[in-house]
Formats: sequence, structure tokens, C-alpha cells
Amino acid sequence: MTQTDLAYHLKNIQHYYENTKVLDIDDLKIRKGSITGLLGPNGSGKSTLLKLLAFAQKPTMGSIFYNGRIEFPFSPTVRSKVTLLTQKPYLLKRIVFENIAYGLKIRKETKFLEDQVKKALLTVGLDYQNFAARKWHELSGGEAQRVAMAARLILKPEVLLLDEPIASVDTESAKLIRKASLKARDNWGATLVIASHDLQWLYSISDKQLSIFKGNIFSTGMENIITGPFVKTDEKSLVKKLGDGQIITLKAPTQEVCTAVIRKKNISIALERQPAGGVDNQLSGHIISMLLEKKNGQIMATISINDLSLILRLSPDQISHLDLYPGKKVILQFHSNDVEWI
Amino acid sequence: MTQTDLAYHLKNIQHYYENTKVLDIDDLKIRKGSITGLLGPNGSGKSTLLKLLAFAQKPTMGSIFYNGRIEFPFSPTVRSKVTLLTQKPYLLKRIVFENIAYGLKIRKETKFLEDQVKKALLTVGLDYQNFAARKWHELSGGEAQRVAMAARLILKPEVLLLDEPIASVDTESAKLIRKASLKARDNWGATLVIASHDLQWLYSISDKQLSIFKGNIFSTGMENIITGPFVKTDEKSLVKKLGDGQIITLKAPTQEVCTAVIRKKNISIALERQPAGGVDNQLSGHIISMLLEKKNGQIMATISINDLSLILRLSPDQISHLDLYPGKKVILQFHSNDVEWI
Amino acid sequence: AGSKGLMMATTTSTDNTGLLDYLIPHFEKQTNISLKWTATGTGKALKLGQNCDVDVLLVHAPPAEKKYIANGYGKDRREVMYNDFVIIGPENDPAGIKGKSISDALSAVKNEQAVFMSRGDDSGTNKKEKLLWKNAGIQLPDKEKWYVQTGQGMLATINVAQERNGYTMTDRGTYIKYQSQKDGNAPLKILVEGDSILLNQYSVLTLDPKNCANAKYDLALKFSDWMASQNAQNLIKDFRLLGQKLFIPNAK
Amino acid sequence: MDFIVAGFIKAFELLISGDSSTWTAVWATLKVSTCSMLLSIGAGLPCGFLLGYFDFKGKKHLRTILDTMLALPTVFIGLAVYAFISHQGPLGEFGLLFTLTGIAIGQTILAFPIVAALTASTIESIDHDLKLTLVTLGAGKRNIITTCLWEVRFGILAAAVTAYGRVLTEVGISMMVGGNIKYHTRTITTAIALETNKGLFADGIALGLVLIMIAFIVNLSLSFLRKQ
Amino acid sequence: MDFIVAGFIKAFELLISGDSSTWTAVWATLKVSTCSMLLSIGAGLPCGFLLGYFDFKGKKHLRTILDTMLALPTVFIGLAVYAFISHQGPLGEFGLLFTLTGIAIGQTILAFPIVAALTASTIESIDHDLKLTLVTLGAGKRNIITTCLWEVRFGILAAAVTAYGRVLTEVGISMMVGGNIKYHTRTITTAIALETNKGLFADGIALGLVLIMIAFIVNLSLSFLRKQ
Ligand SMILES: Nc1ncnc2c1ncn2[C@@H]1O[C@H](COP(=O)(O)OP(=O)(O)OP(=O)(O)O)[C@@H](O)[C@H]1O
Ligand SMILES: Nc1ncnc2c1ncn2[C@@H]1O[C@H](COP(=O)(O)OP(=O)(O)OP(=O)(O)O)[C@@H](O)[C@H]1O
Ligand SMILES: [Mg+2]
Ligand SMILES: [Mg+2]
Repeated sequence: MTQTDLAYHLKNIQHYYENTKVLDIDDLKIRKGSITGLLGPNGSGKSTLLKLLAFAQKPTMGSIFYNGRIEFPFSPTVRSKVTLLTQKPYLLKRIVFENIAYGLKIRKETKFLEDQVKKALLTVGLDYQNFAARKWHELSGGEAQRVAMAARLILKPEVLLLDEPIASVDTESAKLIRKASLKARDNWGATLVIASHDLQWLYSISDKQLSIFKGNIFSTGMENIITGPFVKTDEKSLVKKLGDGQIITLKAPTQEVCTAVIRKKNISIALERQPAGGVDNQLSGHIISMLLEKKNGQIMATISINDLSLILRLSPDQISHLDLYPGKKVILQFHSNDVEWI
Repeated sequence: MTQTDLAYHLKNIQHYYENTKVLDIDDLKIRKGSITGLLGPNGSGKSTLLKLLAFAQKPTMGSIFYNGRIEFPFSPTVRSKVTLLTQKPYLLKRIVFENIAYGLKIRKETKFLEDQVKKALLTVGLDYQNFAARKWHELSGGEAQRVAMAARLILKPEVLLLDEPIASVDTESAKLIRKASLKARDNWGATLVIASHDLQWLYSISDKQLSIFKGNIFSTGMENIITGPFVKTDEKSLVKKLGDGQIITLKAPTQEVCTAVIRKKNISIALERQPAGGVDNQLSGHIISMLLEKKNGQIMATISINDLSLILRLSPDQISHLDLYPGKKVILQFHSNDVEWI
Repeated sequence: AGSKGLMMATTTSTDNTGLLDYLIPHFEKQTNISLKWTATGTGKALKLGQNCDVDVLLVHAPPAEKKYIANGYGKDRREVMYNDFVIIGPENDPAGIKGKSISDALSAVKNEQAVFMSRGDDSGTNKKEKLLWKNAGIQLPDKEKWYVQTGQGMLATINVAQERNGYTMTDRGTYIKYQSQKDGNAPLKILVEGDSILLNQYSVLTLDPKNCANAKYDLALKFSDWMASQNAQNLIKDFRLLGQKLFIPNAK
Repeated sequence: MDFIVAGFIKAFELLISGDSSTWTAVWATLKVSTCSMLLSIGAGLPCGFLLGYFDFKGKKHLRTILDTMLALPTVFIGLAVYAFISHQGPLGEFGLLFTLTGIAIGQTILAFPIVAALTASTIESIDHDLKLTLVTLGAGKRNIITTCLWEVRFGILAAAVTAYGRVLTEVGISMMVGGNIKYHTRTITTAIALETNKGLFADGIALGLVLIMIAFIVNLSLSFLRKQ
Repeated sequence: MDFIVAGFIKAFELLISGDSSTWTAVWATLKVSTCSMLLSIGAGLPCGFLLGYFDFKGKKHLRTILDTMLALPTVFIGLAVYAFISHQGPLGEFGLLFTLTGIAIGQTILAFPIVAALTASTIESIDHDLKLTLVTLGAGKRNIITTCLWEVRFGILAAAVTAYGRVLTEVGISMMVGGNIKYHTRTITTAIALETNKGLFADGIALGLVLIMIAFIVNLSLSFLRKQ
């Protein structure tokens, strides 16, 4: 990956709200033309990161290279090229048409405006006739969300940052937004970064997933996070007790921390418990969902173990072989040494 | 179901925004202590229905019986008993504590206020220490959503109406909100109506699903909707052409309408096409997701047929028998006579 | 002191009675000099002249005018007309001043603690009133409850007097106006009049070119001359308000 | 120009020397403006709320009338109040003419449209979601009013400060209804008018500065209510 | 009381008879108030925007000063302007004293704080999401100003209408700077003051009604800008 391939390069970024650090990224590279999925629990810093990437806010510390150059808010080289669909989309107090046309108007690109607006509305599944003349407040929640999306798509930006674009959007429209996002990448080489809590949707659209937790980034995508409280058993290990009496054993961390990460790839699935020895964690639970990952034909399965949910990736063969289906009881196995602490 | 079992009874409700009819419900009964899921695409009228149920708005026509009596906005018998979590939760310009305590304060129930707020925050997974003193704008999207939820839960209302309560909430919190909702029903007999686009979550929580489409209600829950354009072939049938050349044949409707409904129960699944005769629609597609319905151990499968998604309910036996998994190619079969028009 | 024509500052009485509206068109026609005026309190009128914002003054406060000239602000002072002051009060005359001399009347007011309105605005009228108290040997009753200082124009002060059933001193012109507004049965009547000290002298004042080079001294002088001319004096003599003579020309 | 400088010096002298006529005028001004502000806020807030919160027929016309009332000349109000409370007026018997109470009545009429119109326009800017949220949380009508007003408190504060500025600087009503009576109904503004008319411009400036100082102190204390 | 009735009748007479002194005063009022409104809006909107939009050190103090300026007495402004444009003032050579231009300058100073303070408080109420949305849509600084102002247009309108009411009814500046010269700088308000001074209360009321009528017509036309 050479420097010129990079849309973004973030170096030593830290961001504070008042005195609380909410983002801490040593080094993050985002390739031109890639679609990056941003995963993480509430308050982990997704929106903050997107605002920094949009140059809508300056990080408290560190620098953001865009196309190889350090850039700042209002810099003319990014201003009309990077656009963000905010988490709470705000519609201007105007009709839908004007909302969608706004970005083009301030860019003074008003050729074929009506046609462009018509097309943008169509991409998000709204019909021009019915919606163009509506006032901003005469829309349902999902319709408003989609109008805001159309207002971003019409700009054909170099970078399209989407903060939970399908939060209140129906399944059909979620598909349309997926299509539109892919088209943006394919047709004009847009770089996309998308935050969402809908894992299936996010996996179906992104090339790469970044998992973010308490402001720290894991570039390997969605991983399983186990939060405390933990109980110390001896020098070398901690345990977490689940509600049903099952116990997870973890290698004790070296520094003072509180959250454990177990990567998908380190977990295996079985129908029966192995005899003792080998893995030291064998948890019984049941499958609650199985989702297709379009990219690779693999299946992402969510397994519920009492009040804990773990995710792992299965192949069709594994599923056929073990005769897995949602509701089936399974045993998850992993080694306490494979745990990582953050 | 006797009258006294009913929390709500809606009769001949119609609601208009300006001159557009957005809701048309002949008769709808909601039992006390039930949890009703509300499904439907954007703009179908979910939020409108919830606002009517909350007596925050008067229907243009028709009457709403609550506990057997016709009630109106501001009626003292419903005012402090019915509460709605709106789709765009609004936080008062005060700290989190005051936001959550607001409802109790106006009810003058300020005993053990701090304890109650602490508990309410905990139910939505936020910790008192960290959040109670934050200003309304110092929250992430999902945190704000959860504060708003806590402000409703603390009221222990007779009726709890939730408009997309997990729209921007992470998986863990979605679980917490599910738990809290069930507890509300079980502990103080609350009646719940919940709108959501997250089908799995909604199915995992609700006793009964209402599907709403263009303001009309189908009491049988999520059904498959096929929208136009259709092409008329002869007197008796219409066809819809899919992008990949497949064709769906439908019995022509008697009145002028444009949307077809095919109920889950009328669709069957197979691995191979049947020889001609019997069903007249055989569509090939692939499974994209399989979700467990907690209630009954059945599996809800979504099958993608070109740009159409159909949903049907499978049993574990069927899955094992046909060796189904996400990604697997399947044939869906249904008869054109089974289509309903709305 | 605009580019064309004369700018005059004058007291409100000449304007409010309508004298200027009657007189000035004649002046403009006969001399081809246009004249605009602003009507204010005497004090402010003098100040505007001192600051060279006007060209000529028409005022009525002889002692102040003389001091003004002595200070080098004014140049020529020409007396052009007069009217007189009267003391008015309620018809039942609680202090019993009717027909008394000025000094006796004021002493009676003071002894009876009868309400007396003063304009208290340092206008020509007010200055005269203060002089009367002094002549009567009474210290100005500034903080006495019965001595009410309105700080307003003459008519407003009369109206206050009427509301409070009190006495006041006014120029005859304003009283006539007041009387006419009450359709001839005004609650306040003239109780003391005719003393020579009650004369109210109006003068035209030109500004000293040494102080105000920009002031149109020559035109101002023309106005002053015109006001003293037989023609103007006749016009003043003929000016009537509601059928009563208001100003008596006395240019020398 | 020099009278401005002189005015500054004089302003200090007046205040420090404890000049009684100045201090009684300050006192009268404070009393009367406080009173009229309380009354106009008491009446203007609810009216403004109703006008801004609800949609009803004729609302637009009411707004136009209220906006027009913003242009009621003070002398006009003064005359109208005078007509009512003068001896011959219908309220003559209460003896309100030439009293601070009389002035306060007039100033209330002056400030009311400012408070009401600005409150209405602030309330109108309220998010529709706030209304919905309050109703669904079980707020009664009074809760809705108080909570909405509190949500837009900075807008309300601006309305009040604007009205206060108007009341504090008005001359016409104080002159006409109060009569500018020394030691009684003379307020700072009528005193300024008087001094200016006398040609004592420096005194006018000095008194103006005193008034501005009052306004400054009031606004400074209010500014602590306003967060950064 | 009867002078109020008489005033109504007289108001019609004045307008219908085409009384030239009334009409020139109407004309002068319109000219001067339009001019000062344009100037104060031109200066007040941007200043109000800056003060409401950005957070910076000393912002709170600036607001306090601006709020205090709301309480500048008109006579004081009149005196200050007079000091500058009088013959001996620094701007004496321009001959602005006793002209409508001079009045307009003073009225601009009067209206500016109203426009600026109310604009600032309206802009402050803007949703933070709007700012973010504009920036992310690629709006430049000028776009942000214009769009924000447009978003709160009803608040701005209220600010302008309030300032207009203030300008239309002010007497002190017109009197001091304009000199109330008949057919030249006499505005309706100075005419009202004059008539009232003469004791012609009915005429005062009549002229007041004329002024209110002007305000009504202006507000009526503005009300079409305002949606239901
Ligand atoms: N204030 C309004 N004026 C006019 N039409 C409106 C208004 N609010 C909603 N609508 C329309 O009414 C219909 C129903 O809206 P509603 O908000 O109930 O939909 P919804 O089912 O909640 O959709 P979503 O899933 O997007 O939240 C939609 O077609 C919408 O466009
Ligand atoms: N204005 C603010 N002041 C103080 N803290 C803030 C502010 N905005 C956000 N935070 C805090 O910063 C952290 C990161 O917030 P951010 O909005 O980036 O989270 P997020 O990952 O987008 O969450 P969500 O999924 O809920 O949208 C959270 O802990 C939040 O509480
Ligand atoms: Mg977020
Ligand atoms: Mg909705």
C-alpha cells in the first residue's frame, strides 16, 4: 500500500471532550476506494471519529493526512470533497427538493438540478412526485433519514462518511442504501466509512471492518468483547461467572485493565464437550442467528451463552456437517491464552 | 377476550395529514399486559399509530377506547398512565438526572428519587456515577436514546409505547431494553406496543405482531409485500418481472390497487423445482439469514430472490432435512391464488 | 447653519402660538431669504447659538441674553416685542391672592402652603418666576411639598396645575390657548396681572461672527432689521390668537 | 464634543456627591421600571406562549396586531393613559395621574407587546418533538407552559432585556403621565430631557451615563444566569 | 376622554384632506426609518451572528455590553450624535445637523443593539446538528451565515420588527439631531410631541394613529412572509 493509495492517514490522534479522552488512535490508514465498516458499542467513539474524518472538528491532538497532506476544517481542498451523513440528520427548514439540492447549490453546480434531485431521490427509494415538494417536517422518521442520505449522494463526494445510515430505515431501503454506497465506490471511486449497529448489513457492504471500543481501534473487525466484573483466582488467571453457573477462565492481564477480547478465529464450535485437556474454556449455548456474509459465502453465527453473545464465522460445510440451525445447542471452545486485554 | 381484558380498542380510526390519509384502521384490539410488535416499511404509519395510542394526537376520525372508555388527549385518566418513547427522543436542556426525573417530578412522586433514577439508568446499561450529571448534549446517539428510554421506564406506566427503541442502540443495550420491557409487563402488568425495523429483536420480545402497510393493519404479523409495477397478461392475472428474468404470476385484483401480500404460511421451500402443475410460482433464490424465534423455537428465514426478499418460517426439522444454511440456493413455491391485494 | 437660508433657534412660545407660521412667510417673500427654525427651550436655543449650529435667535430671557453677549457669543440684541405674564389659579382661590400684588400673592401662597406649579426648567418663564420669589423676599421653596416643579412646557404645567388645583405663573399667550381649549370655561382663572415686572420681553439676537464665522451674520442682521421694521411690527400687532392680541410690538 | 467629557466627570460627581435630585430620580426610575417589568412579564409571557405554541385561526392576525403594537409611540400611550386617569377620565377618582403608579401602567402597556411578541417568536422556534415529549411524559398544561419557557430561557431573557431597555429609556409616558415632577415623578429620562432643553448638555450626558450604569449593573447580574 | 374620539376623527381628516405638513412628516418618517433599518440590519445581523454562533473568550462580556446598549436613552444618543455633527464637532463640516441623514445615523445606533442582541439570541438557539450538517455539506463561511440566518428567519423577522417599532416611535434623536423643523425634519413623532406640547391632544392622538397605521401596513406586508 503506497502513500498515494491512501485516502486517510491518522497519526497519534487523541480527542477529548472537556477532560475525558474519547478517542485514541495511534495509526490508522484508509485506502482510496475502500469501504470501511465501523463497529462498536454506544459511546465507543464512532461518531467522533467520523466527525474528525469529515474535518468537521479538529482532533485535540495529532494529525490527519488526507490524500497525503495534513488537512484542517474548512480547508478548501477537503471542504467540498468529504461529506458526512450525521447520526441525527438535520433537515433544513425547506422543502425536500431544496434540502437535496442545497449542496449542489452552494457548489454552484446547478445544471440539470431537477434531474439530479429526481435521481438522488430514486436511489433512496423515494418518488419525486410525492416527496420533492414536501416540507421538512412532513416526513416519517425513515423518510427523513433517506432524504438526508440523498442530499449526500447527490454530491458525488470523494469521501462519503455515513453515521448509522440505516438506523430507522426499512429493510428495502437499507438494501437501496447499500446499493447506492457500492455504486458510489464503483462509479466514481468514492471512499466510504460507515458506522452501523446492524452487523449483517455492515458486513454485506464493507471490505474491511474496524472495531472500536472505548476509543481504541481493532483493525480486524467485529470481535467478541467480554466485560467485567472478573474474579481473580490465582496469580495467572481471572474468571468471569455467568448467570447460569458457567465459568470463563482467562489469562490474567499484565496491566490494570478491565475488558477482554476473544477473536472470532480463536473460537471453535462443537456439539459435544471435549474431554479435559486442550482448550480450557468450553461453554454451552445455542445459536440465535446465522447470517450470510455476501463477500465470501461464509456464515456469521451469533451464539447466546446465558447473557453473553459470541460471534464466530462458520463455513457452509461446517454447518452441514454439524447440522447447525438457529436454536441448536452447541459448545464453544477457546483457550484462555488467546484472550487479549484492552 | 372480554371487554375488560382490553387495554385499547380502536374503532373506525382514520387519520389524515392535511389531505392525505395515512392511517385507516377499522377495528383493533390490544389486550392488557400484551406486547405487540409493530412492523412496516418507512412511512407506513407506525409512528402515527403510536402517537394516537399515546393520546398525543387526536385521530381525524374514529374513537379510541382505553380501558373500555373513549379517551382524549389530556384526559386525566390516561395522562399519567400512558407513555411513549418517541422516534426522535428529545432531551430537555438539563442534565441527565433531571431528564429522567422529570416525569416523576411532574407527578409529584419524588420519594427516593435518586435511587429510582439510579435504577432506571442501570436498566438501560448506563452507570449513575458517569452519566447522571452530564448535560443533555454530552451524550452519544445511543446513550441519548437510552436516557430517553430510562425516562419512560422510571414512570412504571400502564402502557409503554416504544417507537424504534433500539434504532441507534448497540446489541448489548438492545438486550437490556428487551429485558426491561418484559419486566415491565411481568412486574406491573404493563401493556406494550413496540415499533421496530429489527425483526429478530421484535420477534424475540413480542407476543403478537401487527404488520402495517400504507396505514392498513394486518394482524398476522410480518408478511411478504410485493410492490408494483405489475404487467397485465390476461383478464385473470398480473405478472411482476424481476431483474434476473424470473416472473411472478399473481391473480388479478378485483379493485384498483397496487400492492400484493403473500402470507408466510402460503409459501413453501424446496431444493428443486417441482414439475409443472400444482403451484404456479417457483422462484429460485438463496437464503441470506436465519433467525431464531425465541417464543416457539421456529426459525425465520429471509430468502433473497434477485432484488426481492421473502420471509418464511421454518422448523428445525425442515432445516436439517433440506440441509439449509445461509447462502444455500433454494426454490420458493406459492400459488397465485393465495395472493391478497391491498 | 445650512448652505442656503437662515437657521433660527427660538423658544417654544413663539412657535406654539403660531406667530412664526404667520410671520415668516412675509419675511421670506419680502427679503427672498428662506428661514427655518427649531423651537426649543431658551437654554437650549442659546446653546445651539453658542455652538454655531444656528444663525440667529429669537428668545425671551433678557438677563441671560445680556450675559450671552458679554460672554462673546451674541452680538446685537434687538428688542422686538413683548407680552406679559399672569398668575393663574383655581376659581375658589384657596390662598386668597386675587387682586394682590405679586409679592403679597406669593407670600400668601407660601403661608397657606397652597400648591404652586413651577416649570422648573430654567426657561425664560421659569427665570422670571424665580425672580418674583426673590423679589418677594422668599427663598426659592425648592423642596417644599406644595411647590411642584414640573420640568415641562407651559401648557403641560398649566394642565398639571389644573389637575392638582394649584396656582402657576404663565405667559398670557399660553393661557389664552389653554382657555380656548376649555371652550372658555377653564377651571383656572387669571388672579394676578398687570405689574410691570410681569412684562415678557422678546429679542432677536445675532451671533458674534468672532465666535461663529460660519453663521450668516449679514442675513441674521437683515432678519433682525426686518423684525424691527414698521411692516413687521404691524404684522405682530395684528396677530391674534382666538381673537385676542398676544404680542405687543416694541422695537425701538 | 467637550460636553461629553464634562458629562463623564459630572456623572461621577452626581453619584458621589449624593445629589438628592439625582438619587430620587434613580430611585423613581428603578421603582417604576421594576414594577412595569414585572407586570409586563406576568402578562406577556403567558400571552406570548399561547400565541407561539398553539395553532389557531386568526393567529397570524393577532401576531400582526401585536407587532403593530410594538410601534405604539410613547407619547400616544401617555396620552391614552392620561385620558383614563386624568380627573375627568373614567379612572380619575383613583388619583393615579402624576404618580409613579400611573407611569408604571403606561410602561406596562409599552413593554407588554415586546415581551409577548418576542416570547411568541421564541416559543415558535421550539422543536415539535419537545411538545410531543412533554405530552407523552404526562405533563399537564401548566407543566407544558413552564417547561417550554424554561427550555427557551435564553430567548425569554433576551425578550425581557429588550423590554427593559425600552422601559428604562422611555420619556413620553413618564412625561405625560408622571408630569416630571421634581422629587416625585421625575425619572432619569425626563430629567435628561429637561437638562437638555435647558441647554445643559453635559448634565444630560451625565444623567444618561447614570442610566446606562443602572442598565449595566442589571445586565451584569443577569449575565450570570446565562451559561457561557 | 373625548380627545381620543376626536383624535380618531382627526386622523382620517388629516390623511384624506392631504394635509401637507402631515404628509411631509409621514414621508420624512418613512425615509428616515427605512434608512436606519437598512443600516442597522446590515450591521446588526452579521454582528449578532458572530456573537451567537461562535464561542470565544469574552463573548459573555460582549453580550452584556450589547444588552446594556439596549438601554441607551434616545436623548443621550441624540446628544452624542449632536456632539459629533454639530458645527464644532469633528464631523461638523458635513452639515448633517438638522437633516434626515443625521437622524438616520442616530436611529441606526438605536436599532443596532436590538437587531444584534436578538439575532445573537436567536442564532444561539440553533441546533448544533445544523452547524454540523452545513459543514459536512461543504458550506463555506458565507453559506453558513446565510443559511443559519435563513433557518431562524422568523426570529430575525421578530428582531427586525422590534427594532422597527423602536425606530418608528423614537423622539429624542429626531428632536435633538433633526430639530423638528417643519417641512424638513419634522417626523410624525416630533410632530406628536409638538402638538401635545401645544395642548392639542386630539392632534397628538391623530398623528399617533397615523404612525400606527404605517406600522400596521408594514407588518401586514411582513406577515405574508410568515407562514401560518
Ligand atoms: N407532519 C406530517 N405532514 C404530512 N405528512 C406526514 C407528516 N408526518 C408523517 N407524514 C406522512 O405520514 C405517513 C406515515 O408516517 P409515520 O411517521 O407514521 O410513518 P412510520 O411508519 O413511523 O415510518 P418510519 O418507519 O419511517 O418511522 C408517511 O407517509 C409520512 O410521509
Ligand atoms: N459533547 C460531548 N461532551 C462530552 N462527552 C461527549 C460529547 N459527545 C460525546 N461524548 C462522549 O464521547 C464518547 C464517544 O461518543 P460518540 O458519539 O463518538 O460515540 P458513538 O460511538 O458514536 O456512540 P453511538 O453508537 O451511541 O452513536 C461517549 O462516551 C460520549 O458519552
Ligand atoms: Mg454515534
Ligand atoms: Mg416512525
